[in-house]
Amino acid sequence: MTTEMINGHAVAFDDEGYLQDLSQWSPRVAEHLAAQEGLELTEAHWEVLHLLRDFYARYAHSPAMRPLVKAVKQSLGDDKGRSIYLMQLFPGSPAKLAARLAGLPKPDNCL
Amino acid sequence: MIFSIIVQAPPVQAQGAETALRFARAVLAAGHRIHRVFFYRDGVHNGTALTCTPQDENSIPAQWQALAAEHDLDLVVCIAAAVRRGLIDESEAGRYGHRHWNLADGFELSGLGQLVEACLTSDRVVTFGGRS
Amino acid sequence: MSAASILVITRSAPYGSSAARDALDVALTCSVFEQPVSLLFLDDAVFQLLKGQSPGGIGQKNLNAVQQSLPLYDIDRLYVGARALAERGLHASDLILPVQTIDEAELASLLADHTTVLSV
Amino acid sequence: MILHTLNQPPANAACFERCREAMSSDDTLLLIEDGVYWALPAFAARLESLSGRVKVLAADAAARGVDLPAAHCIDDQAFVALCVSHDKVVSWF
Repeated sequence: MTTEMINGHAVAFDDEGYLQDLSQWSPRVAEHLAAQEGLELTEAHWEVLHLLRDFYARYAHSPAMRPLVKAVKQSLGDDKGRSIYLMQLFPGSPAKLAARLAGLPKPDNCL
Repeated sequence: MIFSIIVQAPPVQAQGAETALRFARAVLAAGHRIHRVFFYRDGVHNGTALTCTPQDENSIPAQWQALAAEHDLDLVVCIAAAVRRGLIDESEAGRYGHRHWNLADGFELSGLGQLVEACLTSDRVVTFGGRS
Repeated sequence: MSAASILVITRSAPYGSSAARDALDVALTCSVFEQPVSLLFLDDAVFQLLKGQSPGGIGQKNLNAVQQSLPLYDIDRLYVGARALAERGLHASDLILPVQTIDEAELASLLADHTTVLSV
Repeated sequence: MILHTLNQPPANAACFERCREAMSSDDTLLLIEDGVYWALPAFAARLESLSGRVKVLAADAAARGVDLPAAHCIDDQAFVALCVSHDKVVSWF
């Protein structure tokens, strides 16, 4: 567990970098976490992060990769609804990294 | 033939854990292979290191350990079900900030994907349930 | 996609135990593996699909919310025991998702049609 | 061909009935744990349609003092053999 000062607030993360208290999320937190990953959040990142937060609000869990791709496809179109596109934005494991930046719990149904 | 066994029954409170153990022994005695034993729901308690068993009773977790050691069994405890019930290993203890952990040697925490993989890899999947 | 297919059987009402959520999690995980998976709701499990659940007051997650994501996981084969519904005074229109109702004769063939049957 | 196992006592009749309904004519039912009580003569009528296709796990019947004709009882090895001789196993609990 680590605590970091972000925008004057102490924010606690678990060992894998997910928020301890989901209500502490703010766009500044996302930017802070992204910077640690060497990422600069662009509009393209943000539309996925907002989509993820909507997904969580509606379906009460963080999606695995496949439903994430499908949800992106439905909302943002066929060009973006592809795993390669999400891999470019959120390298490594997009479902996990994007959920982390979006202030959601770690996706449960992982391999 | 390749078998996998799913244990959803907790030890002590339900008989299913003991039935599963006997079944596993019989499978091995018949010359078949056990690809994996997957512990789900309250069955995760089969993997605790902290049971205290009276001298004249058998410890279910210890029996799984012995069987696994003898036959090199893959004993996988569903991580999502386990951590919610307070069954954790050293690495989960670190992640959640606990000072103690209690997963018995020979067991491993992993995802439900291991259950699905077992279904795809095995000729027979046999489930031992508790109730509720 | 291989020809293997998994049928998850659930028979428990929601919230009184974790069975409903645990069965759902198995199905969601099957789809992560791109394995065709079907869900069969028997006995009190038909209550899992009842609309209008609001479990905030008992500190649980809304099962309806998770269920509504099933199409995104490509899980669309949902079977419900016709008699289980009838016995409980319910109709398919009371349920949160479109389902296929099956009678006793179809139950046996459903089990036969899947490679693996998992009870949760 | 499916092997069904059932571990619930007569108080949980719905479990038994669902299992019975799900059985095809070439399926086998294995009664285990508290399920062995279904083999008592009192429930014979409900097992009628399954005649010849019901087995009982011997250790569970013996443990409970349920005295049954030897022909119906099987040991753990025979349980495994039934798993092999059927295409899959469905558990009712």
